[in-house]
Amino acid sequence: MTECKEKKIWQKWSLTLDEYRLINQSLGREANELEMGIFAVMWSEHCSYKNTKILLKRLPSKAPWVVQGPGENAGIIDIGEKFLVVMKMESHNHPSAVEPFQGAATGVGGILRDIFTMGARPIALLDSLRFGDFNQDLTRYLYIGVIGGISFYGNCIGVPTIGGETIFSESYQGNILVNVMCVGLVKKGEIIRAVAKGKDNSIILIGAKTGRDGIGGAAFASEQLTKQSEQDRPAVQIGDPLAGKLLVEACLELKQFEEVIALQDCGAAGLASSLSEMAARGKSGVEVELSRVPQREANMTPAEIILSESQERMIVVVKKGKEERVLSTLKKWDLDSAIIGRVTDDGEFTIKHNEQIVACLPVNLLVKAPTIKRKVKKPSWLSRVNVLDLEEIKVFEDYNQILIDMLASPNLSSKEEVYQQYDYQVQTNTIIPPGDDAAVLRIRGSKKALALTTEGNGRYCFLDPWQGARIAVAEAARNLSCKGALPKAVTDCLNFGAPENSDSYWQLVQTIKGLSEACRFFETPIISGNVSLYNENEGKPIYPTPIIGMVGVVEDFQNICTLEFKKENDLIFLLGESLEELGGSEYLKVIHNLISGNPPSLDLQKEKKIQSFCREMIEKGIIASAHDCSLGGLAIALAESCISSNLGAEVKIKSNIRSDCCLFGESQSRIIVSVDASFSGEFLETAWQRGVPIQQIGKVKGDRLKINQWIDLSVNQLKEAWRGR
Amino acid sequence: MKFGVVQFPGSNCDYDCYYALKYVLRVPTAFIWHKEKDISGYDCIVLPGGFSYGDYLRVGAIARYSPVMKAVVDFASKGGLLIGICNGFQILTEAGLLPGALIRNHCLRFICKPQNIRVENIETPFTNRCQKGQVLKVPIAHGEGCYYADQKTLEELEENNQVLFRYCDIEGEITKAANPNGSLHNIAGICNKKRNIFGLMPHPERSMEECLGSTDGRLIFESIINYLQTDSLILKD
Amino acid sequence: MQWKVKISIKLKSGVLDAQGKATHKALLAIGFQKVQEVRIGKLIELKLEGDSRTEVEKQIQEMCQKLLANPVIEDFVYEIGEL
Amino acid sequence: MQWKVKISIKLKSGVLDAQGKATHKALLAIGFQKVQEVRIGKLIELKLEGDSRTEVEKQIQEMCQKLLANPVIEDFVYEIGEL
Ligand SMILES: Nc1ncnc2c1ncn2[C@@H]1O[C@H](COP(=O)(O)OP(=O)(O)O)[C@@H](O)[C@H]1O
Ligand SMILES: [Mg+2]
Repeated sequence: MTECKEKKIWQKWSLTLDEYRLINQSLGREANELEMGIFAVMWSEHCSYKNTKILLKRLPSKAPWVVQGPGENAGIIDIGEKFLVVMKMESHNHPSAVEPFQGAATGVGGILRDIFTMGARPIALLDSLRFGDFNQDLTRYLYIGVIGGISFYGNCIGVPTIGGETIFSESYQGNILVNVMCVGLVKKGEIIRAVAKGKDNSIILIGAKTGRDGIGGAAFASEQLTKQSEQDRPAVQIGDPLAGKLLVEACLELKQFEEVIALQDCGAAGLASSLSEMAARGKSGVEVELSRVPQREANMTPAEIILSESQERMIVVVKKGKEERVLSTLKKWDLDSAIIGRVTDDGEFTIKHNEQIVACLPVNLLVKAPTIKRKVKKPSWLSRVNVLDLEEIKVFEDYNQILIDMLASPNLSSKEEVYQQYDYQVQTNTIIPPGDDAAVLRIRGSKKALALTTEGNGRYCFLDPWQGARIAVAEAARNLSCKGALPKAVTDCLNFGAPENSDSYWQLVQTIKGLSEACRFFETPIISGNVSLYNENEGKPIYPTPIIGMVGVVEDFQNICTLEFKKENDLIFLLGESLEELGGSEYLKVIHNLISGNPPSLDLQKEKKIQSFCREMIEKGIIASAHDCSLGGLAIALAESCISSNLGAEVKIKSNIRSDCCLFGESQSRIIVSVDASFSGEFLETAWQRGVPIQQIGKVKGDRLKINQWIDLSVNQLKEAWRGR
Repeated sequence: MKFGVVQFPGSNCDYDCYYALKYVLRVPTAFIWHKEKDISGYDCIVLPGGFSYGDYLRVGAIARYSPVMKAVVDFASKGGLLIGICNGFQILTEAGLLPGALIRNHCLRFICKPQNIRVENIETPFTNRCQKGQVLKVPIAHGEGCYYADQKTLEELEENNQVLFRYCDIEGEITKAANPNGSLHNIAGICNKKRNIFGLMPHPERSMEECLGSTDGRLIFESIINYLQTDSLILKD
Repeated sequence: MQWKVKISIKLKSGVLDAQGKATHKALLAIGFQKVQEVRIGKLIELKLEGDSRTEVEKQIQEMCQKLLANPVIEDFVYEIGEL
Repeated sequence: MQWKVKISIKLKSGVLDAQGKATHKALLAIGFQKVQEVRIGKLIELKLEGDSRTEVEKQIQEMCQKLLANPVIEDFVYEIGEL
């Protein structure tokens, strides 16, 4: 078998010479072409995490309430009363760049499977999106396609899409980000794990027939997107949400059967990865007969069958001889199924085709690609972009037009057009719908509720990845606290450039340092996540973009809080302090076209104090509305609270910082709350006792937003600008 | 009294309807599997929202031939109460149980949002607990909710007071701006001549509890319950 | 015998073709100024067994009336070819 | 001159056609046992101005590539007729 050596096929598949040698050495023989192909996919960055494994170990993943950390299909936490919350985020960046509709749709399908694989019913989706320059035609095309795809799949399958982000920046031109998070709910004792155990137990493939779609998709996901990707196009997979829906229901029924040992989805690298991972977790082996795999097309080769990424397929491991009930249940749901193999105890992944052994590989070798350690070096250009001389930035007298322009800008304007395309109410648990800092879902059969949000500011991370990562965690937590929820756990998606690029690698290292620090501090362990590298366009990496998905718990769903002002004469307070900071702000970008300086400072202690005060006051029913100051700063946050309530506000801020910093600076740890005047004494008193910086800045009044002598606009004007476009 | 909620492959508001009836209004309710042929023992059948059969080919088109539908048609032809919500409405029009058709929203997008609808006729099993002209807040979530029928059919519908709900603004005005999908005559829901079959695009089961933002949807189900309990209304022939 | 049938399903002329209109606008916007009208319909291609063209035609008629087209909003035409 | 163009847009062979599959199943279920395959595509009918058939053809090609078809998963064919 010299075929591999001669054709240097491994090179085409992006295995290095070292890896190629290691494979043959470990096998004690020359791998055949099929085997080498399987290694190429399994050892790709996408499947093996070879560049990031060591780094990811540094992230905190433990807490008393963590039931399952990283390593399974999704993470799990215990929120009390026998309820477990399952969650995970995943990227589908490259497929979506090539075919936005199907790429995004199958991204949704994929992350959903990760959740119900664990035996949990999916209850929410969130989508964190990054597009290129808003004014480019290509951007519009991708935007419509991606949102359409998410809407197509998520709506049909009946899982509400309740949050996310939609950010435009030149940095993502040519390499958009599509990160989707899914959250599921399961009762204690009903989790099912993806572990292949028990010699001779049957391996059943269920769901869609296997076709040629998405062959080599995993390898493709880790390649840089170049102009050549047009030729890679048949590599996109097509989603069938109806089949997805039937799979969810069938699997949730199957998990109740005692003869069902394990469930595993077929994701990237298809059967090759799902089967070997299951065997690895079970310290067992598997033997599969490819001719038994139901095929959609004629004459498929063994490689095509084993590596196909056809969607809507799952693996079920069932006790030997007890397959009947499983098969008849699948029939009830009109799903195809076939027994394709069995569990073994030899630690080998044995692949047969028409009775012939075509590949035989040690499971442990397949799932343990050699990790790569790289040198870490801070980019030299950073000190240049970190320079920002405020003296050179013009201060205005009148900010009316500026506020209008800010509200109308792509990143700050209303996202209604996006989330109204998603069914965010199905399952009838959505008690705070999208449009607020975080969405809140009640949990039926309990008083509890879950708050969910995603956060990540690529521009901050570009200027300082450590700080940007800390801020993402703090902001996510703040979003939850503003709704009255206690932050509990995180899932993340790390979107970076090629690790071979030393700048990107440094950014990754710094980001992980920042994430670890902040997540430890807030006691929000990272229980699952995903890494997407090689996000670059023609050699230039995107902004380093870690996306944080966070879940928080409200003990009593009556005690939640929304962002809109509630009534005239309520007093408006600012929790936290506005500092003279403009670096990396939306204001600098939109109004002055500058991306420079340092991101805002962040004092974790202060942040925590303010958040817990806010939660406490919401729980006591003292706070009428709460909204965190994030992108666009105080003025934008005030405007949003006005717009959503149709109420005006009269605001007077005493401050000795520049007017632009005061209005649009993005200082962290700030929350705007409104409080009924009769509670204000108790409110202030408690704040002082807790050492929370607080300032009364005005009251809810009339139908205009007035801020010092700087701003005086009607709520209608604000609304028109914000909804505009 | 017993409600039955039909489950087609791809239905996704089936559980929401079941929950609304069984746990919010506390009336006996059961699921009916799409392969079921016998549906005796029910007083009202609900065709819930979702994407039956993926809504492939045309919304509601394949579901209408689902095995259970023979029994459903039979049930309705004997005067049984039948309500189709969203996808259920689409199935009813495809099955010819209600006139007209539901086509792509004019904006070509799926729309999910709170919506105001005005009660047009209260002399039906589905609206007898409402006030005429009352504005209800009931959310919509659909991509194909634009009601279409030819001129003659529209005239008939209006003449017979078969339009039960229209999209309106908060004041109850029937305006173009308040029409989310381009429906002719702002139609949100209609019934048949006999008044025992009703289809609507908005989701009453999503506005049953205060925490969900509105309880107006209850009025529709409570009307049905009221009708079934009192028999005070007589169906038209 | 094996047959291949192409069925074209179009919206009736009175029914607003929102998709066609939007596509028309999009075409004009990207520079195809000469386009005057766009209508969008469905194309269904079937392969089927049948003893004769008449039998196949009867089947197709029935399929269209029953399922493939909705007579309230759609018209259909078809072409039958031998395989 | 005025032209009428019929564009058929079909999924590439090998690309999963979930709609076609579901429709096929439904046809079998309601008694059309002889149907062997169903594929569903789009039918776009255009009216446009053009000096010559070659010019129109060039335009159509371009429209399909740019907007009407998605080359990743779809193929297109067209027929041009004079009006
Ligand atoms: N792609 C999206 N999908 C769903 N909801 C979205 C999306 N983009 C934005 N939203 C929602 O719009 C609202 C405003 O978004 P954003 O300005 O990013 O909020 P914040 O700054 O508070 O995180 C939020 O409720 C968010 O969940
Ligand atoms: Mg926020």
